Amino acid sequence: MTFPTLNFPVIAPQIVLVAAALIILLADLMVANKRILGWISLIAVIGALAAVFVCRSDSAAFPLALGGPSGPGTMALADGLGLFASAAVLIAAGLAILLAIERVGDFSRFEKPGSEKKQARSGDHPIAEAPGPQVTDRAGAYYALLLLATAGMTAMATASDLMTIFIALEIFSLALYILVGFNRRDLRSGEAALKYFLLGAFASGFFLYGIALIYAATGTTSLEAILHNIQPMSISLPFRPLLPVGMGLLLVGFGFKLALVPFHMWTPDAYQGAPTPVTAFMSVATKAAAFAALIRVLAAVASYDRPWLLALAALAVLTMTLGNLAALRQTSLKRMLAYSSIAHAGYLLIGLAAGNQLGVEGALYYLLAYTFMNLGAFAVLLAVQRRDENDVTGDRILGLAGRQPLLAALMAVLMFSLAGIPPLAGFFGKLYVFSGAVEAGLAWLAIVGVLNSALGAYYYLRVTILMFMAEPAESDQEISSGKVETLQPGWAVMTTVVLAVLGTIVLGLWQWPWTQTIAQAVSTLALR
Amino acid sequence: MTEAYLPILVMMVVAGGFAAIALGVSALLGPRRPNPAKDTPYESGIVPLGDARRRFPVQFYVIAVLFILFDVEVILMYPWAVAARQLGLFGLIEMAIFVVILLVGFIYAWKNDAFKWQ
Amino acid sequence: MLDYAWLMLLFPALGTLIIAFFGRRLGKGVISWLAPGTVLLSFAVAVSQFATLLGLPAEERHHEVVLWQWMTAGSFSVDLALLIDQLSVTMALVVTGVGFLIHVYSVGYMHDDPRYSRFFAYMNFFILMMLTLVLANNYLLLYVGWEGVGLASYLLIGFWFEKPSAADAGKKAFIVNRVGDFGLALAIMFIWSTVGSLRFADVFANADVLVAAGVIGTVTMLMLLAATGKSAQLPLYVWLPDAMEGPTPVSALIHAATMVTAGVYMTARSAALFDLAPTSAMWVAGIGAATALYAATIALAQTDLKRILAYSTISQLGYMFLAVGVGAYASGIFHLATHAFFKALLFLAAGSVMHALHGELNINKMGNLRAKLPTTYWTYLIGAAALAGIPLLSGFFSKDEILWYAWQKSPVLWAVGLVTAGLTAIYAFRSVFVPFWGQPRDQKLFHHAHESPPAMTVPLIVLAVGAVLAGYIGIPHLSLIEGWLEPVFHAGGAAAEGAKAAYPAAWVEWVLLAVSALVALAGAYFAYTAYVVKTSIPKQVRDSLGWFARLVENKYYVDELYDKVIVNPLRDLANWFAGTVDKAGLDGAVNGIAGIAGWLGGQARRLQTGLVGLYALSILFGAVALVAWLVIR
Amino acid sequence: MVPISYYLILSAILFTVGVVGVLIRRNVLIIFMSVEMMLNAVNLTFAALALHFLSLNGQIFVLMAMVVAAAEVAVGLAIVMTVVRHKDTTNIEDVNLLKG
Repeated sequence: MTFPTLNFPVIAPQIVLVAAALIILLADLMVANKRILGWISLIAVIGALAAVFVCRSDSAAFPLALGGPSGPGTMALADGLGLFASAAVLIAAGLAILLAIERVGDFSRFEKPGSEKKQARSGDHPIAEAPGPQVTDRAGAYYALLLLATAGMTAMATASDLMTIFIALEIFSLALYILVGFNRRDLRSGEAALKYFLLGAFASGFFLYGIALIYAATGTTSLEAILHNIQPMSISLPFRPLLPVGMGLLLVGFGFKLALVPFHMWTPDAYQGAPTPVTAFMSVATKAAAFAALIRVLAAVASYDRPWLLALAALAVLTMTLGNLAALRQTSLKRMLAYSSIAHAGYLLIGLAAGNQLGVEGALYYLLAYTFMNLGAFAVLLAVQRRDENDVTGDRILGLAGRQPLLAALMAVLMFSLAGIPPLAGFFGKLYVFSGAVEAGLAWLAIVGVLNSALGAYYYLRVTILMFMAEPAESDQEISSGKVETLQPGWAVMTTVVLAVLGTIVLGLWQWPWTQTIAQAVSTLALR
Repeated sequence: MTEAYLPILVMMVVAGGFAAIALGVSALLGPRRPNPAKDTPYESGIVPLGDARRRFPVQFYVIAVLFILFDVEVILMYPWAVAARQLGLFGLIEMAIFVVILLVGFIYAWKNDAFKWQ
Repeated sequence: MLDYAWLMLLFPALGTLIIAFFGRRLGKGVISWLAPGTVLLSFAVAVSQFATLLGLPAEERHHEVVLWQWMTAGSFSVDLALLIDQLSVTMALVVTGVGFLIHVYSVGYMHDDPRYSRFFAYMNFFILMMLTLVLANNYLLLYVGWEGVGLASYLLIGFWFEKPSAADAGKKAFIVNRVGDFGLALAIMFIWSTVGSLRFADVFANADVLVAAGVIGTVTMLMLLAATGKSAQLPLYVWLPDAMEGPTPVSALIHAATMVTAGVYMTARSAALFDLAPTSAMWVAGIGAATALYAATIALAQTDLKRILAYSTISQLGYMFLAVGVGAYASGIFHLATHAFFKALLFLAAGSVMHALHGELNINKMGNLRAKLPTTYWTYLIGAAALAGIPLLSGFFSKDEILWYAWQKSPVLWAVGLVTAGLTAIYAFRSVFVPFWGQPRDQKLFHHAHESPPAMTVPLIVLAVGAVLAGYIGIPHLSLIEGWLEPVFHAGGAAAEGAKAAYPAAWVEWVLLAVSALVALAGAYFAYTAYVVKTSIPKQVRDSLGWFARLVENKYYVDELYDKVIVNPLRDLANWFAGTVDKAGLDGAVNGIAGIAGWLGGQARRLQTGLVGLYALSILFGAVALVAWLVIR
Repeated sequence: MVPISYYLILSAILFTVGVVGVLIRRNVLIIFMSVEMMLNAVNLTFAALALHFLSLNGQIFVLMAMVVAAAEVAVGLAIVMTVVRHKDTTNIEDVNLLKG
């Protein structure tokens, strides 16, 4: 009997994150100042990031062997792709925690179940009650779940076995379901969680069935072994015809997590209903993890042949177009950014559909750029969001340039980056993926993409118009008389925004360290 | 080989067919004269008080959720138990970590009064 | 010395940042020195670069300054680097020189604006981006500047956002420009994936690779699309007239002198590519000629002073496109430079009029303003005369050059250009005679009119001097500017050398020169009779003069003939263009597309019913379609 | 010995029943059960394949899937409870604030 060999450096980030999550759960029972928990989780994320970089300096792949009758395979692989995506996830997590530190109380505090029951019976609005001594603060659970979700995502990014991918996906999904519904005072939060959960579980069913059928077709779930087994004449596989079916169903699961049309419909509802820091986190980190896994799976199973690429291209076109169109006419900024994130998933997918070195490199670059700019945009929304609200409408940012010029300028940079205006990161992401498509002979896809980004510019522009070219909805008099709460964003939120903007600019102007890392990561993949 | 299962198939067909025929024939031939008394849950019994689908206190769900979690997670111990001797110390440590994780969850639930029937 | 070219970018960049973040604390006094000061410093650097280049032999006038390695993707890399050669320095001189004067002018013009600091932050940002555009040594950096100036333009057009029309105009400019930009972005992607580099020198040296790959036509046509957007050519010109909603210095700087010439600059810069794509070059010339004529016609029908100038800008840009389209790149840039002077002058003078009349721009409400605004009048007159191509002023020389090259390419293009020149003279002098001559039409406005402060009139005078003299660098056969610029465009191509050999005889050139001079003068005279003589003699005077009146009337028969044969058809045509084609057609199309997109957006929203069952159904549909496609393939 | 494809077909049918259940039912809890049915159909596939490939991996996958399903149930019930507390219904169509 051979003992399974565990390669700790590969799973070091996950170990750090899970351990921290457990410590936070226990600490939550002891400390009254919940802010400490936030700092602990931030330190944990930084630690995990350090662990990722330690892995990187070794730069060799660390197989985590699973002995079994179907032959050894690796469960996780700390190659360039996995580490890059993990780093993106961890950056997103770190920023999301920093973002939440001051504002977590807005949605994590609620009445104890006992008192709540009483109110539910007597009144219809348990929210309206003044917070008394019975208030519970679930901030600890919030941080713990965030860390667990991060652990799941990094695991998904490094997973090299379909079962590992599935379990990692479930780990972060379950955490996210709860996080989306974390705001107990707002029914929308619960509704968002319910929709996200039901559809997520539905899509997970497809995903798992896809794995089962691929297992049936190839006799293994290890991506490495699949790549080997589907070579012609390697071994006899009676259920080989099930492979495309399984792959299609797997793609449904990925499509759901990446919010690709037509699997996207949960996205606007969940993003709008979820507490804003959660939206910020899930809109970027989920995509990073799922894209890394999808790249890996496609490299193994689809081997980049044409029907796959065309299917991806079709999904990309649908996703971009519908996302951008629906975003045009939104009143809630959170919902608008939700649709915009759908559109961005479409741009990202172009890089995969191109299927060449440049396209995939572009997609990874775009992923990092998107992490910074989208998270930053949601962070700005949180900065202007009122404490008692869960949503941000256009009114909140009307004339923001007059009240908070710095915040408005930062938001403008983020919007321009999302719209793809050079020399910001968002532009180069698009340039890379579209050029990849042109190089792959899919010039029409690049044209659709560019037209779509012109369409997208319209609604990003609207945000800057609201900030720079409009008067505030409330008059100065109302503000000074205290009728309207003037919100000064705390330093933690501002720091998050500044960091995100810095990331966006640096990624645009000082590219070669990043692109080199990405090129290294992609060069190990089996691409055309 | 498959012949062995033939009786089962026959039985399923006969059972299903019988049910279908019985329901179909009675639906076709039987007279239909509904009245309020017939539509009550107990046609010839005490008059029901309120809706039969009564709401259960929410604590049932809390208990159920916790039960499912701690019950089913133990499933993962079965494969370990089967191979415990071969896995040796390594497996024991692995399982200890697993149990500690469950334990932390248990403590958290406990301290948050999840087991109190309020 | 040439290595310090980056200083040109540094000063406006610092200006932008300081004014944007500390503008309010600095106060107006500091800003009114700081903002023009940064541009002046850049101008000084540009002059020093120019002097250095002059001191070098012609073949060494090409210098690249690498600031840092920007991006690498595989074997492909782009540096953040500047290119200093004759063309870029000429452009930099125009941008900083005119830009500086307009900054000075703005100090007076915007003095009472509550968002004074924001205005100058935007203006400095514009100068920064425009310099990036013209100094870039590769297409990517050029694209950065390209988008940047678009952004600055949009911010400045919508600067007075309290007016809904201004905010809308800003949005429109941005959106229409994005359509053009998408052409440039795609062109860049094609060049990248074919040549493997975006550096100008590499691309032009390997232009035959593009020909071999069969994409040269696509690339150049995409560039043309980009240029039509930025330089307001048919059919993407619609944003420019609306852009007049911005403050007048903005109209002068961005929408007349500099930004809108970016398309011309890029086409000239890409001369090596257009030389290899004759069809695309022909398109450039054709679109240029058509736009020139079309916009000149519309300008005749406008009553808003700034809109007249806007359409005239479109028309003049058409000339420049005509020039670069027929391969006369140097002439195109020459006209660009002279146009920058006289058009900036015209706009600033119009701003001065507007300043005097409290924002009134309808020329039919003005009259006899020369009595009240002498400086403005004289400078405007010089600008209009230069625009009209009156001999010995700058516009005359540059326009004549273009027509001369057009004649060599095709007499049809020349004829269109000539007709346009006549129309230009008419509308240019109409915009002089109607507001500045005759009787005041609105006494109240006239009464309150006053000359502008020196901060505004001094730049006018300087620009007027420029508008007179700028043409002399390009006198035929002495043509300094051509000899200066020509090496840039024909670094590698021998095709143009062949074209030079086939020049027609010299006397043709002189005849054509005379013809265009005559046309310009005739147009001016026509405007004089139509807008001064006829209206200034009241009808009753005519009736009471008996037999003498017959003579006069006979003269008016000529006028009536004019009216019947030329004026009325022309006016109808102008109205038709302005009313039907412009408003309902092209403008309508732009708005219509926006409307359709909005409507589609509404439909897309309605798909999202909020019902989980539908969402699940959508997932199922997707799953079935995916699996079906992958199984059947 | 029943051919392995019978199991696969049966599990496909079960999976389809689950999918249809999700689509047509309105009660949150029943939708929930339908999802569980889908997962269990997959479990059947895995178990059958474990037999087919004579590999323990399939069986381990079943256990893992069961645990995941249990965790889903726990989270799902908690979410349903929060919604029911706010709005006295388990009909999914009544929960429709977010749309458009």
